[in-house]
Amino acid sequence: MPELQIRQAIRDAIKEEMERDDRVFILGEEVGHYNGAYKCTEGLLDQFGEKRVVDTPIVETGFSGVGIGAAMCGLRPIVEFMTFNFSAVAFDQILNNAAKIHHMTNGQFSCPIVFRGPNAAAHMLGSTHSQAFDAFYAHIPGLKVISVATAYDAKGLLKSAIRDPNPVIFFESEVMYAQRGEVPDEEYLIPIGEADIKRSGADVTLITWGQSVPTSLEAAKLAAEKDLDVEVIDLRTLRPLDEAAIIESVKKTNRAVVAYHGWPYGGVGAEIVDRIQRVAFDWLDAPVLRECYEDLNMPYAENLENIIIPSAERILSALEKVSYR
Amino acid sequence: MPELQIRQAIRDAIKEEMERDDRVFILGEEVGHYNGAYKCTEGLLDQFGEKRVVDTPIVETGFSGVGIGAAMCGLRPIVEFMTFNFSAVAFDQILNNAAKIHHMTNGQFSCPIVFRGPNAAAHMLGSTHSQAFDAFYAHIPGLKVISVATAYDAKGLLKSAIRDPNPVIFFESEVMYAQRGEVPDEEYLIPIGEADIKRSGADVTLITWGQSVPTSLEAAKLAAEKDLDVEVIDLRTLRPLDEAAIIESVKKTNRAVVAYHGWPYGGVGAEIVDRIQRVAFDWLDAPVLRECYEDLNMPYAENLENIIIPSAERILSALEKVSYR
Amino acid sequence: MSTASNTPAPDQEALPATLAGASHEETLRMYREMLRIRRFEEVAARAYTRGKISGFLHLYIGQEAIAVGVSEAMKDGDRIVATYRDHGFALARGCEPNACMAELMGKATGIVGGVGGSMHFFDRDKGMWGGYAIVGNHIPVAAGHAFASKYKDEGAVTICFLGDGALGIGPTHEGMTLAGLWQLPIVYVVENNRYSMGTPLERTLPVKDVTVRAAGYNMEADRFTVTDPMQVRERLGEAIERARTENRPTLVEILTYRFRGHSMSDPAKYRAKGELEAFRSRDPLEVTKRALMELHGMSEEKLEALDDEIFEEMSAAETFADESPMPDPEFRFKHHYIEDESEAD
Amino acid sequence: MSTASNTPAPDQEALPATLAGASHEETLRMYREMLRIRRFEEVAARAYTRGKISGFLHLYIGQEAIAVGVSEAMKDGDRIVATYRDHGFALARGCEPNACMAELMGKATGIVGGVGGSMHFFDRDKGMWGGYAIVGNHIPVAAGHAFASKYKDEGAVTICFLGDGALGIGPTHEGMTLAGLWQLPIVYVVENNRYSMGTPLERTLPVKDVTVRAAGYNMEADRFTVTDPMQVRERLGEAIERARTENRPTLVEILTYRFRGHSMSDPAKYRAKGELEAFRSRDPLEVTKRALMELHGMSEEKLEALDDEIFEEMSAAETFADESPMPDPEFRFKHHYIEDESEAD
Ligand SMILES: Cc1ncc(C[n+]2csc(CCOP(=O)(O)OP(=O)(O)O)c2C)c(N)n1
Ligand SMILES: Cc1ncc(C[n+]2csc(CCOP(=O)(O)OP(=O)(O)O)c2C)c(N)n1
Ligand SMILES: [Mg+2]
Ligand SMILES: [Mg+2]
Repeated sequence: MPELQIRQAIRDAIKEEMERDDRVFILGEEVGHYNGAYKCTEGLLDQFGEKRVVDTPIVETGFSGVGIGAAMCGLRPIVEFMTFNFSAVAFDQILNNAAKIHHMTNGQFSCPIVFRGPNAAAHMLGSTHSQAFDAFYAHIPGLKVISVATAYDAKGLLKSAIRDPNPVIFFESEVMYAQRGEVPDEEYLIPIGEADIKRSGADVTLITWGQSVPTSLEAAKLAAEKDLDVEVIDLRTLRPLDEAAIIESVKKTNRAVVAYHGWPYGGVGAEIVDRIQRVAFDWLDAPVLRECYEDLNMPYAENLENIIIPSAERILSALEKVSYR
Repeated sequence: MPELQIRQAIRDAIKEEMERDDRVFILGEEVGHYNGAYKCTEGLLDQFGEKRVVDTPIVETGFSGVGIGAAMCGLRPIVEFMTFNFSAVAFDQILNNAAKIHHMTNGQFSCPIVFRGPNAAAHMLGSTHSQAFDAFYAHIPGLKVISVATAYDAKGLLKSAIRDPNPVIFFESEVMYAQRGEVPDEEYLIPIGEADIKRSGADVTLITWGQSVPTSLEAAKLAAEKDLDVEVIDLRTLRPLDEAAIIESVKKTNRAVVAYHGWPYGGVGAEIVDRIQRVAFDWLDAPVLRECYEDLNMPYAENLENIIIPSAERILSALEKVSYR
Repeated sequence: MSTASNTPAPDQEALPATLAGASHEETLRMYREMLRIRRFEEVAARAYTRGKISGFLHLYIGQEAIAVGVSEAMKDGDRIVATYRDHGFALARGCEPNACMAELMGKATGIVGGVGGSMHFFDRDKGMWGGYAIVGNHIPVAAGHAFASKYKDEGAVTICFLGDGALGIGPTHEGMTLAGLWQLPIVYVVENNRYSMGTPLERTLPVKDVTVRAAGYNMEADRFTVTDPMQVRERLGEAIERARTENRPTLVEILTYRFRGHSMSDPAKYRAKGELEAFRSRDPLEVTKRALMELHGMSEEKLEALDDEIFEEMSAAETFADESPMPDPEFRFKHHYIEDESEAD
Repeated sequence: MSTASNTPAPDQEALPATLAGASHEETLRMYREMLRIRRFEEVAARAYTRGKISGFLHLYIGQEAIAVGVSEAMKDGDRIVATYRDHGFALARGCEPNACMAELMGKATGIVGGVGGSMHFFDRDKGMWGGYAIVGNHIPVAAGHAFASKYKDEGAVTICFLGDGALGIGPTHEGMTLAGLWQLPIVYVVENNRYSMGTPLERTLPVKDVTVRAAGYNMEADRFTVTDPMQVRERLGEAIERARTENRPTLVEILTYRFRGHSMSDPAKYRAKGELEAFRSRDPLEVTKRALMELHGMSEEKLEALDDEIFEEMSAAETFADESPMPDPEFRFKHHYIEDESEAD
C-alpha cells in the first residue's frame, strides 16, 4: 500500500468525492489558488476550477452560512477553516443554523455539510491559535464530530463525512499533516461512530483521539516496558460516541485513562468518564483519570507549551496510577 | 427583610455598584429607554443617564468588544445579553479577547467585565432561543462563571461579579425573574466560588444550579415523603467549582445526582461526575447520575419541551436509583 | 366586521399611481391577501392574550403589502428567506392558515409540526424558506441559497428580508459582502419599520439612508416608502429580474411601519405622539381598499362580505388549531439526524 | 551593509512634497526609525530560518513608513491597536528591540514575558496596545478604548490598524458601526497591502475604494498611497486631531505593499510579474533615504554608518534574546486570574 501524508489523504478524499458527485464543492480561505494554507487542497483548483474550489475572503460566518444555505439546496459543501480557532467567529452559524436546520424545519431541509480544518495546539502559536474545539462542538446535538489521527482514518472518515447527510465537524491536526501512513489504492469508507483499537492490551484502557493518539501509543510502549499492557482506543468519532467499544474494553481491564488535547473542564474527556462510571461502575477498580491540557491559556514559549500539552510521560504516570503502581 | 423579585435584586445590585463606583456602566440592547427586555435595568437610565446606561444596536460582537476595550481602560462594564443565545454571535470576543487579554498581555491589561443575561430554556421559545451556555463558558480558562437561582444570591453574587477584576459570565433565568426572595436592606456580598447548601440531608447529594434549583428542592421534598433525605447543593459558581463542598457532601452521603438545564454531552454536569469519581471514588456506593436536557434540539411544542427539561419527578427517580430503591 | 374607523380621512390623499394602473382583479387579489394576513394575525393576537399561544409572537400588521407584493413578483422556484416576523410571507406564499395557526399553538398539524413556533415557518415547496430567529444569521444562509442557484444555473432568485435593526450585525455584512463579491442572484430587502424592538433607528443606525451601503458591496440599490402591494411588486420585480437575468444583487430599503409592538409583550410606549395615527392614515391595506372602492366601484357591502369571509377563514383556523393534537411525545426524537442518505436532498 | 542595490532607479521620480518640506533632523529621525524596523525584521527573519523563532512571523517590511508616521502624529496617551503584523508599531513606539526579539524567541525577557510571541506585542505605557491575532476582532475592542476615552473625557485618541483582508469580517463592521453611531475618538486605518495571505484584494473585496464605506458608518474618509513617513504623519495627524477635538471618527485607507510573504512560511509566488520590483522602486525607506542625500546632503558613508549602527543594535538584540532564559515553568500559572482587585486598573 502506498504511504501518504495525512494532508494527501485528505486531499484525495476530497478529490475522489468531488469526482464522484458534482454537488460536492469546497470553500474557504486560500483553498484554491494557494492550494490550501496547509496544502490539503493541493491541485484541486486546477482539476475542478473556480466554480467548485472557491477562495473566500476572511468571513468565516459568511462562508459558513453560504455553505449551510447551499447544503439546504442539495449541494454538498466542504467548508475549510484555516484553523478551528477561526470557527469561533462562525460559532452561531454552526450552533444555530447547521445543527438545527433539519430539526427546525421539521425535516423539510437537511444540512449535509462538512466543516474541516486543523484543531488544537500546533507549535508555539500562542493562546488564540492553540485551542481544541472538541468540547464546544461535541456538546451540540444535531452535529456529528470526527477527529482523525492517521492517513487511513482521515481518508476513510472524510469520505464518509462528505457523504453523510448531516452536518459534520471534522478535526485534523496541523502538526500531523506531514505524518505518513498506509492508504489503500482501492476506495474504502470508514463508518462514522466507530472507535478503533489502535493497540490491544489487557491491563488498562487508554481512550484517546486526534493529536494524542501517537503520544498515547508512545505511552503504551513505555508502559509495556514496565509490564503494563495498555489497550489504546482511538475514538475517531467524538459524536456519536462509541460507548460500546469503551465499555467493552473497560470491563476487560477495569481501569481507564483518557488522554487528549483540550482543556479539562467538561468536554469530551469528562463525558467519557461519566459514561464509564455510569455504565461500568461495578467493573472499575480505580477512578478514571484524564490527561489533557492544564487548565490554562496556552503561552507561546516552547517550554511552557510542552508542559501544558499532555506528554507520553504524563500519560504513562496516569496509567501507572490507575494501576496502583 | 423585604421580598424582592430576582429582577429587582439584579437591578439593585447594578444600581448600588453604579452609585459606588462611577467606572461601572451597563450596555446592551434595550437596557436604557426600554428599561431592559426583562426589566432588569428598570429606572437606571433615569438615574444615571445615557452616558452610563447605553442602548446599543443589535451588535453583540460590537458591544462585547466595546465592553472589553473599555475594561482594558479601567472601566467596569456590564454587558447585558438579551439572552445568552445571542452571545453565540459574540463567542469569539469572549473566548479570544475577554478570557485571554490579561494573560496574553502578560498582565499589562486586565479585563474586569461582566456578561449577564438570561440563560437556558424559558417557555416555548424554540431551539435557537432555549439553550444553556454553561458548558461552553465553563470550559474556558480565564473566565469565571456564575449561575444564580434566588434573589439573595443574585444580588450578592452580581455585586461580587461587578467588583471582580476578572471577566465574569453571569447566568440568570427568564422564567425566574419574577420569583421573590428575601434580600437584606444592608449591603452584602457573596464570594464567588462558594456553593450553598440549600437543604441539608444525609442520604443523597443532589448537586444543582440555576433553573434546576427550585425543581431540585421540589424533588428533595418528594424524596423526603419517601424517606429519602436529600442534601441539595446549589453550586452558584460553575467556574471555579466548589469541589470541596461537593466532595464533603458526597463523602457523607456516598451517592450523588446532578440536575441542571443543559445538554448532556460533556459540560458542567460531566465535570462534576469526573471530580466526584476521581476524588471520592472509595466513598461512592453507586454511580453518579445526571438529569438534564435530553440530547435533543428543543422543540417549540409545550408538551415536548416539558419532557426534555428535567422535572422533579425525573430527578426523584434518579435519587431513588442511586439509592437502590 | 368593519375597519373603516381605523382610517382617519385617507381620502384626502391621492391614490398611488401603481394602484391606478392596476386591474380590478389584481387589486382585489392583493387586497384579499393583505386582509387575510391581517385577520390571521388579529385572530392570533387574540388567541395569544387568551393564553393559547406562548413564546414570542411578532405581528406583521402594517407591513402586509410587502409580503403580498413580493410574492406576486416571484416565479416558481424563487424563494423568500425571512426573519421571525414571518407569518405574512407564509400566508402570501399560499401556506394554509390552519397549519400556520396550529404552529403558533405548537400542534402536530403545524406548518413545521409544532417544533418551530411563530418564528420558524418553513414551507419549502411554496418558496417559504424561513423563519430565522437570530438577527442577521440568515443573511449568509440566503447568500448560500443564491450561490446554489448560480452553481446549478437554475435561474432561481432568493429574496432575503431583514429588519432595520439587522443592519449593524456582522453576519449581515459578511453575507452581503459575499453576495456582492460573487454577484449572486439575490435581493436583500430591508423592511425599515423604524424600530428594532423599542429602539428607534436613530439610536441604532449611524446613517439615515442605508442604501448608501450598496456601493460598498457592489450591489444595486433601491429605496422607497411602501404605498401598496402593486408598487412593491413593481419595484422588487425589477430587482428580482436583474438578479435572475444578470446575477446582479440589489439592496432595497422599504420604509414601512408596524402598527403593533415588537412582539405581544411589548406595549410600544416608545412611539412619538401622533406617529401611529399618521402611519395608520397611510395604511397600505386601507389605501388598497380605497382603490377598490374609488377606482373599481366596489361597494362597502361587498368589501365587508369579503372581510367576513376572511374572518371566518381565520376563525376556523383557530378552531382547527385548538382542536389539533399536540405532537406525539416520541416525535421529539425526529429530525435530529438523518439516518439514510437518500433522505437528504 | 548596503541596501542601495535594492532600488532600481528611484532617482527617476521626483521626491514627494512632504519630504521636501521636512527638516533634516526630522527626516533623519524617521528614516532611522524605519531602518530600525527593517533591520530588526531582517535579523528576525534570519533567526527564523535558523530555527530560533517558531510559530508565525509576519514581517512589516515595506510598510514601515506607516508605523513611523503615525507614531510621530500621536500624543502621549494616544494608543495604537494593531494586528499580528505588529513589530513595526512596537519599535516605532519606542519598545526595546531586545524585548521584542526575546519575545519572538519565547523568552522570559520578552515584551510580554514570552507568552505572546510575534503576534501579541503589548506595551501599555508606550501606547502600543497590541497585537491581535484573530482577524477583525480588535476593531470593536479599539472602539471600546475610544469609548473609554470619551467616557473619561481624557482626550486620548485610538488609532486602529487593519489589513485589507479584514474589511469583510463582521466584527470590523460592528466596531465601525458603533464608532460611527457614537462618534468615538478613533481613526481606523486600513493598510491595504494588496493581499490577504495569498489572495489579492480583487478576490476578497467587492469594491475597489473601501473608503466609500465611510459614509455608511458616518465617518470621515481619507485615502492615499504611502510615499514617506512625513506624509503619513500629516495625513493621519489630521484624522487624529479631528478625533481628539471633535470626537469625529475617520476611516483611512493607505495603499502600501509588503515585500515579503504573508508570514515566513509563504513564498509569495502569487505576485504578478514585475509587481514586486515596481513597488520596491517606490519603497518609502529608499525614498526617504534619497531625500536625506538629495535634499540634506547626507553622504553615502554617513548613511552606511547609520545602517551599520542599527544593524549592530539589532544583532545585539538577537544575542540578548539568544542568551535570555526561557520562562520559569511556574510562570505558566501567572496572569490567568487576578486575585486581588487592586491589581486591575
Ligand atoms: C443576535 C440577536 N440579538 C438579539 C435578538 C433579539 N431580537 C429579536 S428581534 C430584535 C429586534 C429586531 O429589529 P429589526 O431588525 O428592526 O426587525 P423588526 O423586528 O422591526 O422586524 C431583537 C433585538 C436576536 N433575535 N438575535
Ligand atoms: C478570523 C480569522 N480568520 C483567518 C485568520 C488567518 N489569517 C491571519 S492573517 C490573514 C490574512 C489577513 O490579511 P490582511 O487583513 O490583508 O492583513 P495583512 O496580513 O496583509 O497585513 C489570515 C487569513 C485569522 N487570523 N483570523
Ligand atoms: Mg425594525
Ligand atoms: Mg493585506
